Amino acid sequence: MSLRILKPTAEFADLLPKEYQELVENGPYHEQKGISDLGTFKEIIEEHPHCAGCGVALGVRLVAASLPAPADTLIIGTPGCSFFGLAQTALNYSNTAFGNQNAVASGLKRMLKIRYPDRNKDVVVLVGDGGIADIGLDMTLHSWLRRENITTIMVDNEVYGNTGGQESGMTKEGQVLNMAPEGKKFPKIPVFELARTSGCAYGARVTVASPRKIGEAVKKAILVAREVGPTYVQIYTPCPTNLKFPPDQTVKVAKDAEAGYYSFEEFISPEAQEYMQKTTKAV
Amino acid sequence: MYVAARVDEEKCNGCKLCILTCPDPNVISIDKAKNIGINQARCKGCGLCVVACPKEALTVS
Amino acid sequence: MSKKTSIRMSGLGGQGVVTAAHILGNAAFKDGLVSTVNPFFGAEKRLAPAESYVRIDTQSIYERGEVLFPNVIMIFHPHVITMGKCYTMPFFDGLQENGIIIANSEEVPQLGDDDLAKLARLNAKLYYFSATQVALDVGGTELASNMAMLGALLGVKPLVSSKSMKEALMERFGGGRFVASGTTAALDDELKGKYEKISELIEQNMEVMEAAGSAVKEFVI
Amino acid sequence: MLESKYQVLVGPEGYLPPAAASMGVTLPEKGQALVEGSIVSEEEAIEKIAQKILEAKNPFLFPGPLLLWDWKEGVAEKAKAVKELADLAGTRIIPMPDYRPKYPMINPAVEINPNHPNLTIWHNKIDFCLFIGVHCHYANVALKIIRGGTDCYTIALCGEAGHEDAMISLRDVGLAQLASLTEAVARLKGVAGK
Amino acid sequence: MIEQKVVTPEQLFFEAEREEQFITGSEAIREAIKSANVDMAISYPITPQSESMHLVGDIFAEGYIKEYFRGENEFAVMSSVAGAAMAGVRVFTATGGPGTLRAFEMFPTWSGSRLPIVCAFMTRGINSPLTIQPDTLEMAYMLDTGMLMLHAENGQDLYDMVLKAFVIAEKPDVHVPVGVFADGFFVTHTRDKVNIAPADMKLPSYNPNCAPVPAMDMETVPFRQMRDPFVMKSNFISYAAHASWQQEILAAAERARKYIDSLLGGLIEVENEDADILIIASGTAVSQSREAIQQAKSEGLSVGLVKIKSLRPFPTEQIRRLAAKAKAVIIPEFNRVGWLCREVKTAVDDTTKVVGAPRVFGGMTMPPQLIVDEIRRCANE
Amino acid sequence: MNKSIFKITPCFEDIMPDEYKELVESDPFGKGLGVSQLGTYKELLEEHPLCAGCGLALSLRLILASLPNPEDTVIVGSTGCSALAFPQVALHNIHSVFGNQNAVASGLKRALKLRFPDKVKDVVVIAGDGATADIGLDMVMQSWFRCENITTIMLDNEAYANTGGQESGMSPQGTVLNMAPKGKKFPKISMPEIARESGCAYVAAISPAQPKRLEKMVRRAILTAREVGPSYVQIFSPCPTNYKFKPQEMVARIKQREKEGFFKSKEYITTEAQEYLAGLEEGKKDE
Amino acid sequence: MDRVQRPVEASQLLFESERAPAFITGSEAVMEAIKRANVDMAIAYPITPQSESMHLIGDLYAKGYLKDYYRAENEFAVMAAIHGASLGGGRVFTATSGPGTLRAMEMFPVWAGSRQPIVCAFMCRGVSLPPSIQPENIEMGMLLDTGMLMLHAENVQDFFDMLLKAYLIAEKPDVHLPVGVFVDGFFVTHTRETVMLPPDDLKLLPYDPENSPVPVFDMETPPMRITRDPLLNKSNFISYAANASWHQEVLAAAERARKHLAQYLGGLLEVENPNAKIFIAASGTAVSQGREALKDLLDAGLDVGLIKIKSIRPFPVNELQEATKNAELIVVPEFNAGGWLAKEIKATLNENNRVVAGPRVFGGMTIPKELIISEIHNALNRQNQRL
Repeated sequence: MSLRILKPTAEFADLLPKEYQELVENGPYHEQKGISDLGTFKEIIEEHPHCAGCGVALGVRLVAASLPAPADTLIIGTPGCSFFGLAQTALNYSNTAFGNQNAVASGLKRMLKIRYPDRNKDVVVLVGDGGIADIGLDMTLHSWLRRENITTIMVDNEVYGNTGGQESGMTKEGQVLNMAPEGKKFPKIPVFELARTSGCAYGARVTVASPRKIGEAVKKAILVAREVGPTYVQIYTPCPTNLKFPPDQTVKVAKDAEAGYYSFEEFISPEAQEYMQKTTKAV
Repeated sequence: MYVAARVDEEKCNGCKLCILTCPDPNVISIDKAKNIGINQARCKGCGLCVVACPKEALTVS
Repeated sequence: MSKKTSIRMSGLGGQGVVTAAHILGNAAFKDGLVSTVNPFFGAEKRLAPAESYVRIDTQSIYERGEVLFPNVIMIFHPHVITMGKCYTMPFFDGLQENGIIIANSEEVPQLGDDDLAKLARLNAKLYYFSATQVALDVGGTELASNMAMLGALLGVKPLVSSKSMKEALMERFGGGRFVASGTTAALDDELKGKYEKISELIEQNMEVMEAAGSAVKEFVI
Repeated sequence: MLESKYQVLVGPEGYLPPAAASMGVTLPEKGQALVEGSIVSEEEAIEKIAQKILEAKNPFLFPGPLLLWDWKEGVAEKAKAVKELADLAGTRIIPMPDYRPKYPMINPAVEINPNHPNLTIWHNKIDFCLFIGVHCHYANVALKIIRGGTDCYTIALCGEAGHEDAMISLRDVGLAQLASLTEAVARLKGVAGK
Repeated sequence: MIEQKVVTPEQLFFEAEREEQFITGSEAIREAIKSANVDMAISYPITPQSESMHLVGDIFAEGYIKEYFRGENEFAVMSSVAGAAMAGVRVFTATGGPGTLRAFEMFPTWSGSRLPIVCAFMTRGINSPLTIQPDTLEMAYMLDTGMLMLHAENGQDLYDMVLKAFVIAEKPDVHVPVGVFADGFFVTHTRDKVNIAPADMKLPSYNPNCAPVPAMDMETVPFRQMRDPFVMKSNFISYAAHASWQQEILAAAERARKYIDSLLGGLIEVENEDADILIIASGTAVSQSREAIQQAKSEGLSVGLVKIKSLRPFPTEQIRRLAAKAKAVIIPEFNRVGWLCREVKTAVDDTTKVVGAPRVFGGMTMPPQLIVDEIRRCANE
Repeated sequence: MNKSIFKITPCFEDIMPDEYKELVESDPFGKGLGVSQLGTYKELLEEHPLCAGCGLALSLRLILASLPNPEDTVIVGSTGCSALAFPQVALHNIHSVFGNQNAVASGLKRALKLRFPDKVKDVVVIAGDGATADIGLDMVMQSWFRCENITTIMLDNEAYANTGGQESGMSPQGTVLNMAPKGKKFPKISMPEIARESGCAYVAAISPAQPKRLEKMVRRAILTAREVGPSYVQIFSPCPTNYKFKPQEMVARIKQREKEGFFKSKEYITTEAQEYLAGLEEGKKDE
Repeated sequence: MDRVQRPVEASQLLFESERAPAFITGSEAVMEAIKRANVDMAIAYPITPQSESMHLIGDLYAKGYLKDYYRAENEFAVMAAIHGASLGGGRVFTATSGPGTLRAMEMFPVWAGSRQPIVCAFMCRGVSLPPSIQPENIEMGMLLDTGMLMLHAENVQDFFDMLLKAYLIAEKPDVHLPVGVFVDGFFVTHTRETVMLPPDDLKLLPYDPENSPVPVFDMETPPMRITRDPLLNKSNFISYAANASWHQEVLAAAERARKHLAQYLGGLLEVENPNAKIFIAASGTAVSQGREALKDLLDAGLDVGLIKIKSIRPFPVNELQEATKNAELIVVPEFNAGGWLAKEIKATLNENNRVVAGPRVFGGMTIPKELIISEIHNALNRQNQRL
């Protein structure tokens, strides 16, 4: 964005509530901020009503801090726990109907390319597991198949958290949850693998136990999406409420998962690799 | 414009390739003596059997 | 008083009933008449019944959809009569008094006594000729049968001028995109492939029409 | 309940008439039957069918798949009873072997189809027909089309709740009703014979 | 699971001694499905419907239902339910608001296929803006889908209507889907007294061989059978088949009237029908109206109440007759468009006496005072 | 089905139209017939209104001849060209709406398991590329994730043919078709690989140019689906009408595309399915 | 691009420039309208009878008239992607039909609630089941309460004009709602007739997102913290009130459209023979069929008029009441089984027993004028009997 729009009108500057003044003065728009700078700048998420110890809230916060160009980033979400925090983001954020986020993002990205042909406008989808892997799988995969220049980020809490803890396609096999009273009968959906098969140029699987890895993955994913093709980041964001562990255990649960079935993985297409090398050099 | 396949019984050796290439069901049949029969009324005359036949036993007219 | 002519063209998919209707309607438009053209097709394929409707008048035409009460019925294929391959039963259902039937048929169309009596009561005129043969002989391709049918129509009822007909043909085949089903577009390419130049195609078609106009025979009911 | 004055009479009723049920005709209760839109006793209806079948110039029976295929117990007996009725009443039989739309490939001389039953009726100039062994939905669709476009008198012998769009309809039809119908035909024929 | 014995619907509904329970609407659904001898249920989460399908999942785990799973979205759930119904089993599912709209294409398909599916709709607002709160707007969209539509006033209605819906839906002469609508939260999440039939009784199982269309199991004739065929060639013959098919769906709804009469005691319930002012309402708006009528009575105003239980088929003649006698007809609704008012106006001769108010939406309740205001206004005119 | 129910009621034998008599006299039910016997028995598909030279029609015909137990097979289709042939199939088959075929099949298969616990009822989905890879992709894949015991067969004619030749997700990159006026901008969707990743126990790609191999794959897919897990067969079925080649060139077209490297026959089998099939095929040899 | 186009004021393009006749189908009229509408982006998905029109939009894109165009994966995704494109601040177009409309149903109220000036053409056809591709407009009955504006075109000329005008109305800052332009499939899409077209070197001025009543979504417009659309679903009266007010604002926006409809379409309805005692009231193709019946009835000496309803949402309540003030009989022919238009009319008029809800034709057939004529005669007979 033109930073001019971040400038309060002189006559009213002192009337702005404090939170906005802070955002103007110390928001992440002017200079590059990252995960390691957290705590030193005004975050673009003001607050959120998530449960204590919510993995999704942490995941969303870390993603927000990792955006390479928050001033030109637009986020598309969908109903679910993730949008409570996102609705408070000092960015353009939209959600419409459940699961249609990648279709909305496709249209938006193309229109922004038309309207701002010389600018990067990063369109980022940031959605839970139900939205991506269940109800929106078709539109997620097709945005990849069409090679849309968007980044898709899943905050995977392995459950429909917002509607009261139902089993989702990303729930682990055997887990007993609402709507899976005899335990889930099939394994986690391999969205990460499908991302590769369906044309993503970069993919990463991380957990909230590794914030720096999230930072790197999100940055890479957004940069690659600008020029090369669609990208995907899947973040494990455990849910203490529905999976019934104490809120102070979220990161531990994530860490344990990272040691096991949720190990860090990354893929990058040769083209994306080349592009990343070029951009890093340029920087 | 409405044409159908015909078989030259002399040339046909009953290999059935035509049957396996015909997109329409119940058009080409074969009897125990390996005689090929064509239901002219149902044949659409696409000519795939003609191309498939190794013995050039089929024509479309 | 309105002098509306409602024409129903019945044929089989691939015979060009939609194209014929389009060209006739367009020619009427070029003559300064009012015309509407509408084809009807379902999820059918080649050789399935296909029907097209043209209405021509000197005043406004509002109604649309199928022509239920035609003044002219054009039968593009004998199966329409013999195998009931049409959208109404019998094929002349709804024909108005003093109506005209033109059939693409080498022989006199097979009609039962009941049917002939009904047609006689309507004072209908029945014409027939082999449009396919004329198309082959004069145009060199059976794909011009629809042109022959139009020629026959103009032979018995000069609804539009030959000049406009030629212009309509030019517009239809002389480049630009015509909107039809995918199958029609495919046939178009096939047709164009048969002529070196579009002008040749147009001329040939005009000749087919002329020849057809004189080839058509009346069966006195 | 609403009193319906709507009569289900021989057609052609014309372009797209509404279903009789939408005009207030209701189905009979057990032991009752429908004649031309009015509820009567089963006996009366059977008598009326017998009368109509004998009056007809060109009566036909249309057995459906539930009767044409010997797929469960009781079918063969029922079929036999139907055949006897046909023989006695001097009606021909044209089958409805399944429900797929067959237009324009249908041979109306040898079969009937629920999606375009009018073709068979027109072709064979049928003025009376009796459906039996057809799934109710398809029977209703067929009966409506026949009433809309032909002048054929329709009877529906139903194993379930009956059919408003038939001119006469019996419900819960089993061997007993078929036997009474045959008996009625025999009796009336005897009378006519005298 | 309690050992259950099969009883006739009449025994279950009218003869068996009922037990009073203090439960929510979601729990009433569970109790109804327990007695309904359902073979299969399919779920997908959406507020305020989720609880009911959780509870149905629980009774699946207990053995009351033979198969149950979570589908991937509402459109898929409604499709899977259709597949199961075609195979000849009794099925149940539920959704609400945006879920209804997501699956929308399937509803006319269910009726067109003559599937006796029972689906509960826990109505809520639809986007945008997003809300999970009560609103009956989705019912307006559903009026021409060919489904039968019952609207429950409270938990008791929801229990009875869901259970009886199976019996109505499966009548061979009806055999179309039934939607049982309940206002989200107001009914689903409200705890109230509900009289429940004994847990050791259940309905007879569904018999696909009495259906007006063949079951898709390769055990039923004819063998060459497509559900549902393309009668879509462009010719009058196909048009007539298509039109007759649609008319048959409408006819099926007409035939349902007598079963709604005998099982639910009529399409409407009327109180004080000779009053000058009538309130006509359905769903939760009926309950709010009852309160308003009490208040009005204390002010000496006599007000009648018509509770519409069945919206499809619609009690057209009854409404016309009742409205003809009244001076004013008040129609309170929980949606912005006033679809019930439109339906009523279509049915009555003199539309000028019909007052389409109050209308509440966005999730609020309708304070009886709002209705009383309308009553006073009508009384003073 | 119980074979005894497939017979004409005795007193109606004389009035049945020929096609039904032929079907009963010369039916493929319970006889273990296959592609090799085509031409010697009454096919399940009576006729169809598809174009001359239609690859999809040929594939459909071969699939029907390959069913291991046609008498206990229920087919689920979807909107598209193939649906036009479906009413003519002498099996129970369902057309619901566009793209929901695998969801319908999931419900159907589970209900049939309930109603006939001691019988195998094969549920086979046969749909086009648009229905499988575009509009229905979600439901196709979710049925695989859920490990439904159904077989999914895609008739891949690389276009939306029935609506007039639009580009589909399965069209080759660069192809100019309706709705892709500047050529398709992304590659053909790798459905076999997606199927493998999504939990299919058996995956195959084939064309009707190899009828016997096609038969083998369809059988393997259906057998695998009974016991092991979901299976997927993709059949390249070129469309002469929309790709504008002469009908008689349909098979040549397959070979050409094979040569160009756009089409390849392949087979992925999980170890479990491999063992299961080996057991069955072994058993068959013993017979 | 065939020719360089000049953006001009709407009045110039629509009303002042000289028009020339063209003999085209409804699908081609869509192309001609979009060509002049300065549309940025369109998204397509095949469904009969809509496909041809979106093929032709594809051709426009290939020629450079549009800047982006693609085929999406299904109708729900199309409507979602169009929503996204519209959020981004450009002018968009798409079209669908029957089952496609139903598949995407959830998105239409979203568009309206989100205040997006999307123009979508609906080529109405039967909805399943059984499947039908033939004309029928029951889907309109299902869309009445989505918050979208709904125009119903009678013929190809209407279709062309309404599409162009739809953008102007949709984009008024005081309206800013989606507009659905409906036609009866085949009867309009596939019928060729004479249409008067303005020159094609003129086009509408571009859409200006800065005049929108909601912020455009591009990170260039304050505030940057903007949620489209917010979660007004907390369980408290404050949220409820916000939600309800939002809905009322959507209804209000449709009300404000009335004056623009009057300006561009010459009113929400048109009346022929306004002093008549008998009226045929219809929308879409049923109007055309009604006109044929009208000719015959007038010839037969009956006092008949015709009311053509052009705007279904907003509905011409006052206009209709005024037009039928002295009417004794109003016959409403429709192409659907539900009879939604008759319901609308009955709910609008007093003494609605004057309204005859029929004839209704569905399944794909046309309404012959004879059917309308006989409906009128039957109704008159009934009235006479009552007297």
